[in-house]
Amino acid sequence: MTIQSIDLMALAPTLVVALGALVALIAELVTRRGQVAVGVGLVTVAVAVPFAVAASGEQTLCSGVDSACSYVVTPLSVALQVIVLVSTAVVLLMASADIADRRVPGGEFVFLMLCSVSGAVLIPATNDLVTLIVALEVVSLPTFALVALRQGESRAAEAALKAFIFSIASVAVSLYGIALLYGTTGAVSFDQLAAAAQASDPTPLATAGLVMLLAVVAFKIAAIPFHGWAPDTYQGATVPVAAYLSVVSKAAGFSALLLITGTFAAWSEMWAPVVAVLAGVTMLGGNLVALRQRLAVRLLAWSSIAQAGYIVVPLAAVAGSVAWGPDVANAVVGYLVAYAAMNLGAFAVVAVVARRTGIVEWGDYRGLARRSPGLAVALAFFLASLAGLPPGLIGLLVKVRVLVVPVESGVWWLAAVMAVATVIGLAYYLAWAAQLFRQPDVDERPVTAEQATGSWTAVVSVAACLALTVAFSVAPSLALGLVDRF
Amino acid sequence: MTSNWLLPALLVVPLMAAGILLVAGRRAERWATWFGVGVQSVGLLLTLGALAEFKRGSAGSMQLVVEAEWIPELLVDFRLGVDGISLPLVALTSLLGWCAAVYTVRRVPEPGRARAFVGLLLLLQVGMLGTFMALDLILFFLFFEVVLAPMWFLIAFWGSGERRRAANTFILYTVLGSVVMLVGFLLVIVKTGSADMVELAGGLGEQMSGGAQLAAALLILGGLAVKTPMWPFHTWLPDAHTSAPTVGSVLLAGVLLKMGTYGMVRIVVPTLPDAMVRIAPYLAAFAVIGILYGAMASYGQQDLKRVIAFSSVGHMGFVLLGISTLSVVGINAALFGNIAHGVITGLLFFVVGGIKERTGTTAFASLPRGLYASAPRLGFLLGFAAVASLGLPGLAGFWGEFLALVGAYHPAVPEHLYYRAMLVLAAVGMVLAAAYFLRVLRRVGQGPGSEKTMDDVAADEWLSWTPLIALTVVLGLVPVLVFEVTDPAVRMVVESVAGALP
Amino acid sequence: MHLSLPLLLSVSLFGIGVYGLLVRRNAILVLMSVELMLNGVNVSLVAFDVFWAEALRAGQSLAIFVITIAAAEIGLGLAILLLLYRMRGSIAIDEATDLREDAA
Amino acid sequence: MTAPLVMVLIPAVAAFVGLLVGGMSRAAAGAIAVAGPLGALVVAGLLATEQPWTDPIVDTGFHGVLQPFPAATVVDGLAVSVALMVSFVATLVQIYSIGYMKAEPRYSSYAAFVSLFTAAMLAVVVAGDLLLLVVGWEVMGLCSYLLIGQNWERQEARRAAVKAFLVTKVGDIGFIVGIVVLIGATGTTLVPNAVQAASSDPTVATVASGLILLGVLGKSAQFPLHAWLPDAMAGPSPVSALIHAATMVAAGVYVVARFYPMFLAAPGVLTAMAVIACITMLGAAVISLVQSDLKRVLAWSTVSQLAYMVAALAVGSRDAAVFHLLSHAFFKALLFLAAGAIIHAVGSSALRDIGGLRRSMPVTFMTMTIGLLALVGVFPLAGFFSKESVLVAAEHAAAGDEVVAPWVGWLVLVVAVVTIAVTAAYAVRLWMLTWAGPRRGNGPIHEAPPVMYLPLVLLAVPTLLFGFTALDVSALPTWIQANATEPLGTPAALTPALVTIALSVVALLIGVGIGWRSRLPSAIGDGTSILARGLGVDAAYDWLVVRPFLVLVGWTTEFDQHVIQRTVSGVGSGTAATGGRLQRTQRGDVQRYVSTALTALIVAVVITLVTVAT
Repeated sequence: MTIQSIDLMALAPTLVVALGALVALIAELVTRRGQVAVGVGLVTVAVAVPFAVAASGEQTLCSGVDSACSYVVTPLSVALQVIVLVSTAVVLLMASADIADRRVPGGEFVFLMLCSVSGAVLIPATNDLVTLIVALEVVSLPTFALVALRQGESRAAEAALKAFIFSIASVAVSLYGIALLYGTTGAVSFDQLAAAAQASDPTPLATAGLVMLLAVVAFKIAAIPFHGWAPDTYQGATVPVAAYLSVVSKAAGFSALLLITGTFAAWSEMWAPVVAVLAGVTMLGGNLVALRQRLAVRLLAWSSIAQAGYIVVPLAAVAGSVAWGPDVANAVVGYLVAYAAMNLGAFAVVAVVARRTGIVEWGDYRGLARRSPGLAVALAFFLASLAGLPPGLIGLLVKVRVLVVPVESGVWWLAAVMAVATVIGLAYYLAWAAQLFRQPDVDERPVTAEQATGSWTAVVSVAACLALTVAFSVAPSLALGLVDRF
Repeated sequence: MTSNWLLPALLVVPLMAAGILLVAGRRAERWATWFGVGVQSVGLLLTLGALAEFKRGSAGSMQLVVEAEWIPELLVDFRLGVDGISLPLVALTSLLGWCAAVYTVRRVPEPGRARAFVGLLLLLQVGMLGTFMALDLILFFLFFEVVLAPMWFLIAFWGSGERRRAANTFILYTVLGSVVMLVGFLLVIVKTGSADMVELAGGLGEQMSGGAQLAAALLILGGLAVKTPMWPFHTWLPDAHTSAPTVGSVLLAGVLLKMGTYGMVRIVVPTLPDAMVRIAPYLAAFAVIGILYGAMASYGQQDLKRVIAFSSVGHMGFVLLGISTLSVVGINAALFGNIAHGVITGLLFFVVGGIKERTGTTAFASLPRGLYASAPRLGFLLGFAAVASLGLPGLAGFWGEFLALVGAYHPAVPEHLYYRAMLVLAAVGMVLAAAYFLRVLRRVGQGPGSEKTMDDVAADEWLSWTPLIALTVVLGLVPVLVFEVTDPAVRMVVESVAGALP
Repeated sequence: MHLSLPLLLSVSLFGIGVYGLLVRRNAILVLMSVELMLNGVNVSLVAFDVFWAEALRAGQSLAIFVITIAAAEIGLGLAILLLLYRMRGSIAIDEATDLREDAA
Repeated sequence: MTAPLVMVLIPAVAAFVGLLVGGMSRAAAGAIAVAGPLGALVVAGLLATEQPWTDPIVDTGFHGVLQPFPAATVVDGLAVSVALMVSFVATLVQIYSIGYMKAEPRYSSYAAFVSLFTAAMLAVVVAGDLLLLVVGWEVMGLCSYLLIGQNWERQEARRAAVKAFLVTKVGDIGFIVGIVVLIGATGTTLVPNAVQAASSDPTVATVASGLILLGVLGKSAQFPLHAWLPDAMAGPSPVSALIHAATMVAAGVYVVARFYPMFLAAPGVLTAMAVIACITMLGAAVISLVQSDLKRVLAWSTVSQLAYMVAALAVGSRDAAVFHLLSHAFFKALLFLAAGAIIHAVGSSALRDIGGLRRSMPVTFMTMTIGLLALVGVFPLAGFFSKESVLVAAEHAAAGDEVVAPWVGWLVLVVAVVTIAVTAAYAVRLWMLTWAGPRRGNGPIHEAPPVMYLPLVLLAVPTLLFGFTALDVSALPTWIQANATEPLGTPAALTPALVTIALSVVALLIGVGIGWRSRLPSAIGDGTSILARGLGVDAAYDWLVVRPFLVLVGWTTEFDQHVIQRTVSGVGSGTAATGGRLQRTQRGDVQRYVSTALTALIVAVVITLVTVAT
């Protein structure tokens, strides 16, 4: 019985984050000030990133039998880990304001978030189904607690409940899928599964198993029809938690999707159409319903559902001459990076405005440019990027990058659906951006006094996102070529 | 190419200026418009420099080329260059930009906010100039889209009437068109492996299979047709023109419409010759329908700006007819038609803007009659611009249309008789054009003259309009100024199509 | 014993679980039905593990992981239900519809 | 810058300067106005002196369509003679206008447009390049539109201006398409080369000349595009004299003369021209007989006289047509200016208010009588000789030695003779109603000021003497033929033949008889009868062209407003509606969400299984 040698350096990012979680919890208990927990959180992330980059190319948790390791670090995984970590830093900055004025218990909040992040950092590098499912659970469960953490808000509990029930249902279904896959192939490790996929055509059971496995991924990235929970949960939770859900937990979902589709690349004619329909419906449905939204957070929820649809398009277009490969994966990661920056920025501004003025409906953002020009210009820039309209250059470029794949593989209907979806999307992004610059109507909404403490960190988060998005717009290969950097 | 800093400077100067205005405080409201004039004047000087630098002899090849790698993943290089086809359009854009800036000095439309208004105009300028200078497909698409947001804000915030609906129809319709065009571009890039327009025009495009060429051409033409606008994709134009502020409709009609036809001549014709030869007759049919439809629809309009909007549909119909002949005379006529329409319709919209400013309306129902009496010089300009627009020989409008007819007599494509029928229909369009313009002159200019109530054309209006008036006459009398630049480049384009002709 | 018998059991358990999940009004019973679904999965996993009997015995190890996951889920689920009960006074799922689309 | 171009540019510059500086002082405006055409006349005179124009074509050596400004010019007998006439008449009209337009506030723009018109007409006359021809042709149409609409306060002036421009523009479609066909077929834009190349290929010749004929019918107010000329009388009289009598309407005839070898190569077109000319000739003369307005009588008479020129061209004699063109220009300008003087004095142009002015306006009386005599064709006036030359040409054609079939010659001859009678009738009626009989209307009538009657006298001189130049072959005929770019056989003397003289004298006497009987005031009529309103041609237009056009316009705006607009906004609201329906699936119950999700999953599994199986 050989003792399994574990290369701690490879696992460093996850361990550092987990450790950070504990330290944050204890720090808050000792110093009684939530701000310290946020500080610890930021430091943890700062330490974790170099470790993640350093770990590139390593692999560990290998079984003695067939040396199939269940933790393999590839450039793709490093890129995804970096995205998750940087996004968490921004969310922590956003949340520090809520923590400062006791609306959310600081220590528990940071602890739960870092636990979830440790799972999210784990997923990209997993190499077998068991670790994948466990990591997914590690990401999901703390987030439901985060959603419910909102003091004195009955709807938070309802939001957490909805997300929770949807999650356990989809996990159960996916587990059944895994059982079927294991049943038909006798393997759980991705390498063996890939070999089995290359060896033979998918048996009916395997097909059913794989499609059911996609359920948990569809839940995580909130793709229609597994999107029901998303708008309600985002509305119920605090804005930073909604931001976390829309970026980090979705990034985890996309990592899982990339791994699964990568493993079963040989069976792409089987799963590609399913993913394509999923992407098409999500893009169209997300944008169509977003047209009707009045609440800012709900609109951003539906917008992030639609954006998830765009991100899946390259995977959906795997057909004919285009096989699953680095080209497709880079397109997904490219869009994901840009999406993270734009989306977090939009959520950050909404968070700041919600806290300062209590405005929840995007219609009431009328004349924001008059009162706080900086925020208005930033939000306009993020909305333009999400819409894919210059000056939001990166939003447009990543859409072009994503659109290349279906055009190359000849999946015309998908390209057409994306074109139509983009136009519909433009309608509501533009409507909101216009509100910012219109003349404020007569009964100017009283701007409550600025919460002194903690408000500067929220503004810093907006500035960070703005800097990132502008940097991407000027030098798009930062985002589009992220994977090749590691 | 010594001075290849010219073209990037043409883009960077307005961009920086827009940035400065964005950052400048509320005090900037006072000097914003003068700042705008300054920047546009610098732009004009740079353009004159480019015109001087441009070697007429080798007008066929790209000059003042600037190249820098930007996004390797998308094969996008920041490549700018100018040749016989794009130089006149760059010059037209700079000129109209300058005239617009001068006009805005003391006439910032409701609700003021000069800083934002001038900033948006400068952003618009960057987008327009960039589109004409880009030599990379995706770069062309990016600049094509850069124009949309500023124009949307100009219409939605400074426009009149139900401006929000008009602005939304404008931007959604155009974005759908440009995304369809993007899919076409991507198909070309995917199939040929290169996004460089010069390479593609050189012969790379011909290697694409017939079917792929046809698909790409239809997609790209679809997108460009929305921008031209070609019938039946024109519904956004009248609303956009009626609601846009004066300067907005001048630039919209003067330059934005040309991006569509420019795209056809620069990208579709040389890169996808086989497809173009098969599509040309249908393009000619749509063009002629556009001419007749535009003329008849504008006769029925009850608003001055809508009449001019539909007249633009008619004029662009002639330009499309010129392009569809794929012959040297035809395409030269199309390019000349672009410039002439830009100058004349720009002037027309300025004059109508002047009328709207003085009478507060452009609807025939409420417009006072007898403009010739109440504001003689303004009336004369309205008459002059209307006559130029209906294609009076001796003024710029005539050459574009007449030579398009001459081109249609001998098209490069085999369907000669079909084109001669188109020729006759287009000629009928000319008399319809005369009909609706004379109706306008009769309704607005003539009539029981009220005594001199309105103040006549002011000094700054003269300053802003004189270049256009002069250009209309000069281009009318000496059309070769444009032809000597465009002809060599057009011959190159026609050569690349010659291979595909039976 | 032929492989199909345990699979039949697992499918039926899973089916009942899904039925309970969708129909029951009381949240706790919903959680119980999810448990049922997970146990259905366990049965099939163990059955397949016996069938394949491969070196790593991945099926059984995954079954154990599933059990731990179920425990974690239930712990968190009950905590959320507790909060819900304190806020709302009832844990009926179909009453928890404050957050919804205000379709005009 | 060749001499012909200078001749064209002087009036153009005068127009531009007049427009700019005219507002300041009327005297300056008047001076510049006269200086324009006078300068052109001087240059034309200089051109005339170097008579045997050695190399007629001065081209810029750059053919093909994309050339610098088409400045090629043609200088030969035909061009110089017509140019002399045009600038002479224009100068006189400008001088006359100074007096006539004394009360006109917008005199400077009027004078400028008249000079611009002169430049355009001269451009057509000396055009050696098809493009220059088209430029001149259209600018002339524009000036006529502007000048008819000079006092646009009046409703009928506005309507007449638009009608004139549009009807001529309809003709211009044919003209422009014809020019396009010519350029396309022959590949060159130089007039002589193009005409030479076209005349060698019969199909191109027929198509091109047929189309150009359309433009000519519009410009020279021949049936069926003649309806605009009578209404154009709403413009000031000097304008009617210059544009709608002497020059512009003659431009059509001039262009056919310039393109004559091509027309000769298309006998079919010539026959059509002959038929159209005959219809117009007789129809217009008869209508003129019943007009109740002084200027409308002269207008219809012009239509009829123009038909003579077209008929002459149709029967193969270019010289006769040009000869009649020149003489007609003189006496018809004279008649219109005289009519202008009368209207200026009496204040209205209706025949009811005019009568018995013999004693109060002696000079106008004398000159108008000379004009009317020339119109009728009484020996020794210019009209007699030019009309006779047309009859002689018709008689040659009838004898069968022309390109056209003999019956065409006979038709033209007979109709021409009958029209002489009718012309005599309306001329006498006009003379009697204006000068003889009791003084109708009231108020003191005194002679027009010298600046107005001097041009009348100056015009009366050529009306008297011009005829004699045609007698010997060395004068006018050689002049017209003088190294014309396309020689047409030996220049035959335009001397009248005995038999035609006899015929015309008889017709004349009959006409006078009819005219005498209808001189009574009661025979004036109120101009509302079908005949008076131009045989219902206007009504026909309204039904055949205007009404269908307006219906089409209605459909287009309807179609554009509803169908296309509705589809676009429909798509917009449609998407919003689907958004709404999708929204309704989100009623908040999480179990409903999960059930939709799971059903979707089952459907996906089933479909994938089916697709993988196949």
